[in-house]
This record gives sequence, C-alpha cells and structure tokens, in this order.
Amino acid sequence: MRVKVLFFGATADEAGTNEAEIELNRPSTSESAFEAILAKFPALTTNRKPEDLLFAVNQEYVAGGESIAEDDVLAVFTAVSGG
Amino acid sequence: MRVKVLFFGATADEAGTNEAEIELNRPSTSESAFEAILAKFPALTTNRKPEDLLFAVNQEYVAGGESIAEDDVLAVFTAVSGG
Amino acid sequence: MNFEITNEPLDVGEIARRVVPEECGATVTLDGYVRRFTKGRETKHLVYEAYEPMALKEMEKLADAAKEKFEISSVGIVHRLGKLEIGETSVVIAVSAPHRRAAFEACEWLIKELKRTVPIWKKEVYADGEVWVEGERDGNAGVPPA
Amino acid sequence: MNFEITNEPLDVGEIARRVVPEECGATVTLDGYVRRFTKGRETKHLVYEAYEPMALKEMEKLADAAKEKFEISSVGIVHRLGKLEIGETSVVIAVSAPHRRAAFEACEWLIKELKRTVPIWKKEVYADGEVWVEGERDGNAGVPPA
Repeated sequence: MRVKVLFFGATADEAGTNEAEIELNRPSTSESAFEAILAKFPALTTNRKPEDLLFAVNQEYVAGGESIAEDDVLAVFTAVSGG
Repeated sequence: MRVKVLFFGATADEAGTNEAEIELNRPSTSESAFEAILAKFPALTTNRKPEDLLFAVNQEYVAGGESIAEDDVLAVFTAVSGG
Repeated sequence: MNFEITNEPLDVGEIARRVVPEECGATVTLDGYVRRFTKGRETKHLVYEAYEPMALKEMEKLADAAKEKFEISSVGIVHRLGKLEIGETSVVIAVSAPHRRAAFEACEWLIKELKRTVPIWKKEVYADGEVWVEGERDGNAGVPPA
Repeated sequence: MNFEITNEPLDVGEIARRVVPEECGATVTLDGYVRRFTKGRETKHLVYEAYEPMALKEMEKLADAAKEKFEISSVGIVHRLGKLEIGETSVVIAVSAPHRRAAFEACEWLIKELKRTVPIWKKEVYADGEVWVEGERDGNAGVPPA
C-alpha cells in the first residue's frame, strides 16, 4: 500500500524533499513504517540516532503499535524548536 | 510651624478636602504630626483604627521617628488598593 | 517612558513593546482590567485616584528592587486613573528578560508589591452605592506595610 | 480565532485583547521574540517552519489541558512563521483568568509545553552559516516527549 510521508526543517533538507510517497507491506505498524522510511532516506540518521526523531500519523504523534492504512499521511521530523 | 497635609480617596472624603494646612509644635516627629492630624480631622478614625492609615512625609512612607520641618508635605491615606 | 500614570486608555501592546532590549528573548505582561463581578456583586464602573508623584517614585523603587531580585532587563509599569468601564485596563506591567522564567517571576512579584505599596486607590461603583476599597493592613499606625 | 499560525507580524496587544471575558480580571501574556545573541553567538535572523494543521491541533490540545489544570477562562496562542528579524515576535500566548495567579502559572506552563510538543522548527541564520535547531529528546524513536 502507498502512504504519503512529510518532512520538515532539517528532515526536509536531509530527505531532499518536503513530501514523498512510499510503498509499505500490509499490515504495517507505526514502528515498521518508521523503519521503512529511515531505510529509504538514510540521510535522516547520518548525523543523529533514530530516537532523536519524532513520527506522526495523520497529524497525531504515534504512541507505538498503531496500524497504518492506505492513504495515511505520515510525518518524520526532529524534536520541535518553536516558541 | 506650618505644614501641608494631603488626603486621597476615602481620607479626602472624610476630611472634606484634598489638602489642608496645619500648625505643628517645634520640634515635631512623624508620630506627633500624625497624632495632630488625627486630632484635627477626627472623621479619619470614626470608622477605622489609626493603625489602618498610612502616613507619608515628602512623598516617602514614614519609618517612624522622622523630624518634621517647616513646609514639609505630609499625606494621610488608607491602605492602597490600586492594580 | 517606563513609569507612567495617565487618564488615557492604555495600549497594552505598545507598553509591552517599550521594553525590548537586544539581549532579551521574552516579555511577560500583566494586563489588569475591570471585572464585572467581585464576590457576586456587580460593579458598574471603577474610579482610580493616585498620589501621583509618590506613586511614580514607588513604581520606580519597585522596578529597581525587581532588577536586584531577578535576572531581568527592563520593567514598564503604567497605571490608569479616573473612571474605568468593565473590561478596561487599569494597570499594565511588562518585564523583559533574556530568559522567560525570570520575566514571569518578576512580573508576578511586581503586581503583588504594587498592590501593597503604590499609593493608588480604587472606588467600586455599584448600582446602589459606592465604596473606596481599602487594602490589607497589619502594620503600625502610619508605617507602610512590611 | 484563538489559535493561529501566520506569516504576518504579530500585534501582541490585539492578541491579548481577544481573551477578556467579563468574569476575568487579568490577562498574562508571553511575548517571545528574536534575541540577537544566544550563547555569545550573533543571530542575523530566524526562519520558522511548521507542520501547520498538526501544530494547530497541538495548540488546541495544550489549551484544553491548561483549562483542566488551572483556573483560567481563555487561552490565545499565535505563532509566526517565515523570516523574523531581531526583536520581532515569534510567539504570543495570552491567558485570562478571574485571578492573576492562575493566569501566570498557566501561561508559563503553556510556553514550556509548546516548546516541547507543537511541531514548529526554528532555523538560526548566522553571518557564516545556518542551522535547524533541534529540541531536547529523551524518548523512544518516533514517540513524542513524555
């Protein structure tokens, strides 16, 4: 199944894009989807550890274990720095 | 010696004026001046105790024991309620 | 000007913007305004009166004390006098600091102290009467609150 | 509107004035702006970027949580995006309450939480380079901060 992945700030620079589509196995969980994104965009973890990244599904932070469905919108970004 | 006395808010209503001149003995301290004002304007303590009033000399709160000089500006008012 | 007493309406944003030095990253502002209900009783409007020159001196003393006590850069204090309708701003205190924590602490301390020491008085006007509000007192006669 | 993300300059006073219910007597406002020096290094300007729809949702969640946690009436949160010069406001949080203490506490809590959870990022631009600032992280991969 295909899902959309969004990148912002540092992750957009590293992925070379703000937005991509990736193919995931069915079923996929938030963990396996996150791993698939890191595998496809290795630059995201060149200079940082995976645990320094945040991951959202349909504009909500993942808690872990969520099922991913076709057409879900995923997003990978660094710890926020607004304010 | 003559000094000026200012009243504000409730004390102005009770004294019937915003400003008065009173005659004090020489020497006078802040305590004796305060007593002289209360004696001349008994309405100030009709409905409250003397310790509920504040007293300033030349725009400074008294600490107690200050000497009062000719032409000093005294002020008697209730506990403040701005803000 | 950082300390002011005025009969004109207050522009909270403009007052807050007076205190923005380059080393700072945050301004915390308290905007105090006229509440319609106090302890269940309805206020029609308020009237504020001040011993103006002394009030300005006391504001300046408070700002100096706050700068000693907290890591802050600037303080602005403005109080309005005269008749104020419901919702109108009576006092604005703006504090800027390199880091926000000190600005929050100082702003809260300043409004507490202003209500204790700055010679300004509030008259509450109700539908059926009016009263000059007296603050809390526990000191000796004439001597300011500790 | 109480939650907003915009590319336009922010009017702090106008934002604070959006939250003045009649039961209230105080609004506490945090105005966060661009500091010239951070740890001795000079910033030329900042660029902010957001995951806008998620950021608005997270702001609303924060305001709801603050209303549960503190005795407050209204919350306004506005964050600016794009290029910001020194001294320009990046974020305004305004909290109104019947009594000022809760407004101070809630405002301070909200800015701390916003910096932790709302998906907005800051790029520091220096004379000799630029860097996307990353916040603090101590969680599991992908999972939001505790």
